[in-house]
Amino acid sequence: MIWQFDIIILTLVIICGIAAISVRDLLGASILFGAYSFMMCLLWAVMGAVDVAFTEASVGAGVSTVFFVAAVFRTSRSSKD
Amino acid sequence: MKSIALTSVALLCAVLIYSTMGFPAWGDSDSPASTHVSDYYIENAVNDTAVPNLVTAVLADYRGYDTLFETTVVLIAGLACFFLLRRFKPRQPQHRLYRHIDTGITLIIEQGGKEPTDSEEFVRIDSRWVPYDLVIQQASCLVIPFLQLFALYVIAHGHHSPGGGFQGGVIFGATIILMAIANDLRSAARRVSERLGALMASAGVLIYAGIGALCILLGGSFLDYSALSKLFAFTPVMARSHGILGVEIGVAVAVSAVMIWIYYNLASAGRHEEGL
Amino acid sequence: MEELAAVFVARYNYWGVIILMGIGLYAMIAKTNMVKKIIGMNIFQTAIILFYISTAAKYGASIPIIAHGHGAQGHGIRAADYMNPLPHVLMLTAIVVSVATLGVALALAVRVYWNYDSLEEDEILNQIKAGQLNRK
Amino acid sequence: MTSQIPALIIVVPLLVSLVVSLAAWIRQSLCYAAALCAMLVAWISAILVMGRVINQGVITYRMAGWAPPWGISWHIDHFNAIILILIATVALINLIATRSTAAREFEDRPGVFYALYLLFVTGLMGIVITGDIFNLYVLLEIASLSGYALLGMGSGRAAVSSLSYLFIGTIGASLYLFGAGYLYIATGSLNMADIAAILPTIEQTGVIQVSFILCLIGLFMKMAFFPLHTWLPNAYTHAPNSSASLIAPLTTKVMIYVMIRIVLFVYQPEFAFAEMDIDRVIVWLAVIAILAGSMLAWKQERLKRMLAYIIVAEVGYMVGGFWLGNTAGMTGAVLHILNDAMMTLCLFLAAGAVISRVQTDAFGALQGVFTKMPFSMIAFVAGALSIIGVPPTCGFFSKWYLISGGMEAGHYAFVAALIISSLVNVLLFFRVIEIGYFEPFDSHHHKNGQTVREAPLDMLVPLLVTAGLLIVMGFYANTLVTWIVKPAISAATMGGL
Amino acid sequence: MIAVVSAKPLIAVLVSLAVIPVLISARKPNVRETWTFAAALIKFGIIASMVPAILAGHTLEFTIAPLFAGIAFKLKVDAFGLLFALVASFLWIVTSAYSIGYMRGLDEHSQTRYFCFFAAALSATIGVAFSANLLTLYIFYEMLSLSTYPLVTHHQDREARSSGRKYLFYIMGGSIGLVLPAMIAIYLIAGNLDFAAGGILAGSIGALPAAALLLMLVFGFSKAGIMPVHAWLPAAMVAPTPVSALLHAVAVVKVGVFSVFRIITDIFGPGMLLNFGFDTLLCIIAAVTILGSSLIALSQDNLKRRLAFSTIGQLSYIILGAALLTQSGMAGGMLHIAMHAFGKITLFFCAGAIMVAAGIKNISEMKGLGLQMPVTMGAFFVGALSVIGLPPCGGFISKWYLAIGTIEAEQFLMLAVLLASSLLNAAYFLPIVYRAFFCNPDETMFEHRIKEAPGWCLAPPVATAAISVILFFYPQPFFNLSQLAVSRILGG
Repeated sequence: MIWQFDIIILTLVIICGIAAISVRDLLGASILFGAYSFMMCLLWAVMGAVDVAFTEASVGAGVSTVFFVAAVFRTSRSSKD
Repeated sequence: MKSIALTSVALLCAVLIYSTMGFPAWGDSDSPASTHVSDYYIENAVNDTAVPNLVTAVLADYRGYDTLFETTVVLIAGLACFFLLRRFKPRQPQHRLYRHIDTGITLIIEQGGKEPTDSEEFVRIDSRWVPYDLVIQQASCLVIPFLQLFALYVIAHGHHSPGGGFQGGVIFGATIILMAIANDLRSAARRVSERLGALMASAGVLIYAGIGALCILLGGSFLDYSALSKLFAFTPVMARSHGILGVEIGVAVAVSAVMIWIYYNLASAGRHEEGL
Repeated sequence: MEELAAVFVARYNYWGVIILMGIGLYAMIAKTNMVKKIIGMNIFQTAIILFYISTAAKYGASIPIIAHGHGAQGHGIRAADYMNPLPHVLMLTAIVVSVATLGVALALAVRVYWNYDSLEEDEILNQIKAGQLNRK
Repeated sequence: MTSQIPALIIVVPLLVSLVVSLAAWIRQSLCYAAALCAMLVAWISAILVMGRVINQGVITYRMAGWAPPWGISWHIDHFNAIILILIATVALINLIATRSTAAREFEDRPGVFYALYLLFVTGLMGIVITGDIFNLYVLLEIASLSGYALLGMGSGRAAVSSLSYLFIGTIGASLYLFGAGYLYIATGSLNMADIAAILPTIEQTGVIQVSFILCLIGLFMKMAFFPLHTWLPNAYTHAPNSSASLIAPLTTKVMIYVMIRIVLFVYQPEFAFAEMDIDRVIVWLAVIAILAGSMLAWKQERLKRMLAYIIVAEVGYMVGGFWLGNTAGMTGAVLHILNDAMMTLCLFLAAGAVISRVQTDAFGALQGVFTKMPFSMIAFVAGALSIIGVPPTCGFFSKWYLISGGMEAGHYAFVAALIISSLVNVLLFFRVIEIGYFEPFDSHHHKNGQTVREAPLDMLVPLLVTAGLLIVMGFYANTLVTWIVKPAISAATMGGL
Repeated sequence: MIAVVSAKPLIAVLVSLAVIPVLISARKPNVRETWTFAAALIKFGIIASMVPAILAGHTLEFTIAPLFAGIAFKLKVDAFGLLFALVASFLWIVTSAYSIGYMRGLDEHSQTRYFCFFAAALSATIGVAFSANLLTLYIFYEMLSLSTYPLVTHHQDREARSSGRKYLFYIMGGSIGLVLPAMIAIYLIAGNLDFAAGGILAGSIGALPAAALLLMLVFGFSKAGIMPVHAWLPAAMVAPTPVSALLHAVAVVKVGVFSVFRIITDIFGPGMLLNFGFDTLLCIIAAVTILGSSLIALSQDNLKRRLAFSTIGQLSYIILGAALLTQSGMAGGMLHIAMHAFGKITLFFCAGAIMVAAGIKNISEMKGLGLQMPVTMGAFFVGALSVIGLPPCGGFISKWYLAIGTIEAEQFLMLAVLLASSLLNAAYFLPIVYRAFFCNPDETMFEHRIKEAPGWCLAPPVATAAISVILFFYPQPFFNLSQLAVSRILGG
């Protein structure tokens, strides 16, 4: 609960989020989304929500990213936007 | 489309900014959210359920009904992926690729051809195959047992530390997925077949809902674990604690199986032959 | 001015929530690629989760696991010492729901790709229109 | 043990759905029988619960034995009880009627289909029965996710339509969740009754207003209220028949139920109508919804698609009727939830029967269906008359209340919209009926013209039962209103308004 | 006046519905027709059995189900309703006989469907006659509209389709678009919709809204054929002739008129109409229709179309009678329901008989037909006399009372309209008779001699023509009923 930390991580979260939706390579976007989730997980850990952070680390940053990668593998990697 | 998007985003943001002004300041421990209901949990959860991790206590007991459906949602995702993607008919024309391990020569076996299935020297490969990375393969082999052990710890220790059925289940599922990524889909499917995954997924939720229904049979309300004390020699409080553990195990079984199941279907686009 | 700054700083998490929601919503509406839309959807959902988690925070409170010092009898537990566990519980559920939604969405996207060989919404719509014209 | 009967409504379909999804891997043939038994049990217990509510008043069922607001509790009054019966009835009838369709559409995965079917029904029942705003969200997602899967399984455009439904539905559900979070911030509670008790005591700030608006917009998205309806026609048109006839009658109706429940029992009328002062705006939107839905339906050339647009118009009926804010309008809205679900079921089943024989639902292919499938078409006409609002079918009675609500409120545009939409419905349906009735059956149009004959009995009997119910519900409309709808509304409004 | 609870009206309504399953399951035409006859006879018997009670001043009531607060699905038999029911159910017997001959003679398809919907239409007609309130009436009215749709479009060809559209457009458009909102508004104002002597709206509504409601109802019940919502009636003549005869000369159109009559007397009430001066308004509406339709009828060459326009005019006589709001005017209007029914059905039967025997539809082709088909054309002549209103036919009596009514109401303009219209009636009917009996046929027309129509087609018009004459000498049954009804309305 140190607000400087919070704000730094929050900024990183937002940057990752924007990056994830603006990268044209979908595999890159998936990985950036993983990074976004991981930043989010850090933020929540800092805010004292350890269980939620744990879940986000395993579900959001872990399995979700794998799902994205698998889906991108099965479809196409490039995106027009 | 962009203009619509920007307008709706601007509208949403404007409304939210307007309302945020009325929020209690961040971290205010006297705000309604932090006083009305939650105090009860903090002060009584240990007495009621003997579970120090408040999140677990509330998750699996006070709001166990929510969590039952949360697990069901996961099961639905698994069912839906299977329902939407699974294709039982093999691709036409069908051919399989085998690689001679020593020389690296690839054999293409057309449909009906004799396959070197029992040969030690050939290994089946995917059509989009890249040479295995030794480091990844060996490292994952090394890590997976520990990860699985950790997953079991997380499940079992959810009463006292962060974690529980979901986290442990996901980690356990992730180990199998890791196996599939590091080797190939078939080697993972040899460990956990699709049928086993599907059965486990349903069985996990069934454990949860079954414990709840058992409580009804024992004279309590649905999911009222204290009723289990009639069956076992527990005090009602300990019955709740053990009930929570049972439920967490059900969740873990279901979640891990569903994660694997979804991965199989997504990565192989429903054919379960070749995958990421 | 200082008051405004105070208001801003006191609720910085909520501003983060609003920005993330904006990003998510924008991606869902403006992006044509299905996977991008799905990413946007997830960002939208995590923003709401962040919102709930923010409501759980209390200054000077600890994580919601009763320390061993407070005995099993539970007397002496002060509510203000621990974070509010309820939003955490709710958001555990929400995270799981969002990953389930993600799974279904990706499955649908893969199915869409089978049919149209594309994940771009505008291309798919063009194909649908063309298909209808051909049939007539 | 009788106090546990309410639990059966949810627990039995849930447990059986899990058993079904297990059985799908062991013996596929068990799945249908198990699903049928589960729906029967759920249906019977819903009726028993209704009886108890009428005799003893509101039932509160404490989940896990925890008292609200700490635990989750069910709150069953007249309003939920009748919607529960509705859901169980529609699901049961549809289950029986679409057995052969489902077997054909999902030849290698019927087990999973029935598991999702039961989970969808469980989700809807859970939405209706719950007394907790967060639990409602979870069950909303249960119903939605299984709905996306069921709808997305159709051929061609189904996946795209279902995916766009998923996007809009998720935004809607998330907005609802967000609104619930605002409520939680303001009150610190998640239990509906508790929130309702707290809200009047606290100062009304922007937080509550915004939470109200967020919840409402979220639900509008889910119920396909114009102009947020865009997902609905595609999703229902391309869906498999066996799931379309389950989802189309129920989803929007249950969402309207949720709106009414939230507005009347959480925010309460004083706030929602007097303080927010958005009722006029919403009624005007409903007017536009009705007119636009009817006009768009006119442009369609496929039966299911036309029906889908009619649903959009019907949603306008119910939302508009409710937001008129007087007893007659609300009675009409609630009654129309029941009636519209049955009529939509009837029409979709009839369309399904036709499609099962003719292979398509394009208007041009319906020539001569009256001679080939007279009983199916009789049921179709019954459904059509009910949508038009011809007495003594049930559609007339809800329309009556809606119109008189509009007149009482002095909202003549709404009245005019209802009348115009009824007239447009006459045109819509008689256009179809004309093709089926006047144009001779032409076997050249059908590749397998010889096989076009009356639908099989297991499809026909439920269809005719549904058609009969439309008329029975018409005759018992007054009973429904006095015994169920009136108590349901007056519980919230304290007889005021 | 005593209200007696009796299930008779319900049975009377249901008899013809109950016979439908039998009709559907019966494979042989003979069985089917026997059952139709049986139903028609039973129905008439039940209705006739109610006459003594009604003449004794009682009413019979039966509540089926409550529909809304204060409104039940309820049947009530009073003198006026009984009068109408008697006419309709009696003519159903005759028409059944005629249908058999006609449908067999032309070898029509889908006869089962035809007889089923015919029976349903009759049920609805009797239901309208026995309705105790506006909502019940509306329900039966809609049922009638829908059950006649397959009859109108029986031929299932292009012409039938477009006529069917027109039919639905006017009938459903009127009932849903105008009657339904007006009815709900009345319910909200008055709190109920019961038919009560003297009306239920009096004193609770201003002149302008009352006028709006009145016009909505008068034009909304478009089966009454008031101009300009009459256009469905000529179009509906594509139906088989028995349908035109019973439904579009008697049942359907009279249901419309009956409804309007009920509205005027029992919803608005004479007192209120007089207060606001709406009687004149209604008279003018009726007069315009009477004269307009008669003028149009003159120019029609198709016999059935001419009859249709004649019907439109005659219907407005009845409305005129109601609008006069005097003892004799109303009695004349009610009597005209019966008198015109017998006269007009005779004409339609004859038109159908000509159609069956000679295949002739147009008047211009009928030169010399009287010599070939003397019985048919004789009956036609009697029917025409009755409709024109000349003695010794029943039509004279009703017109006589109408004329007296105009004098009582001091609406001398209307008297003139009546007289002018009678002249016009004569002008469009008598030339047909003249042409048939006194013109020499064109050479090519009757190369082979035309026989009279078969007995099933011939006996009904003769019978109804005879009854038309009898009614001139012995109008008591209808006369007494109408007097009773009028005295209730005016005394109430």
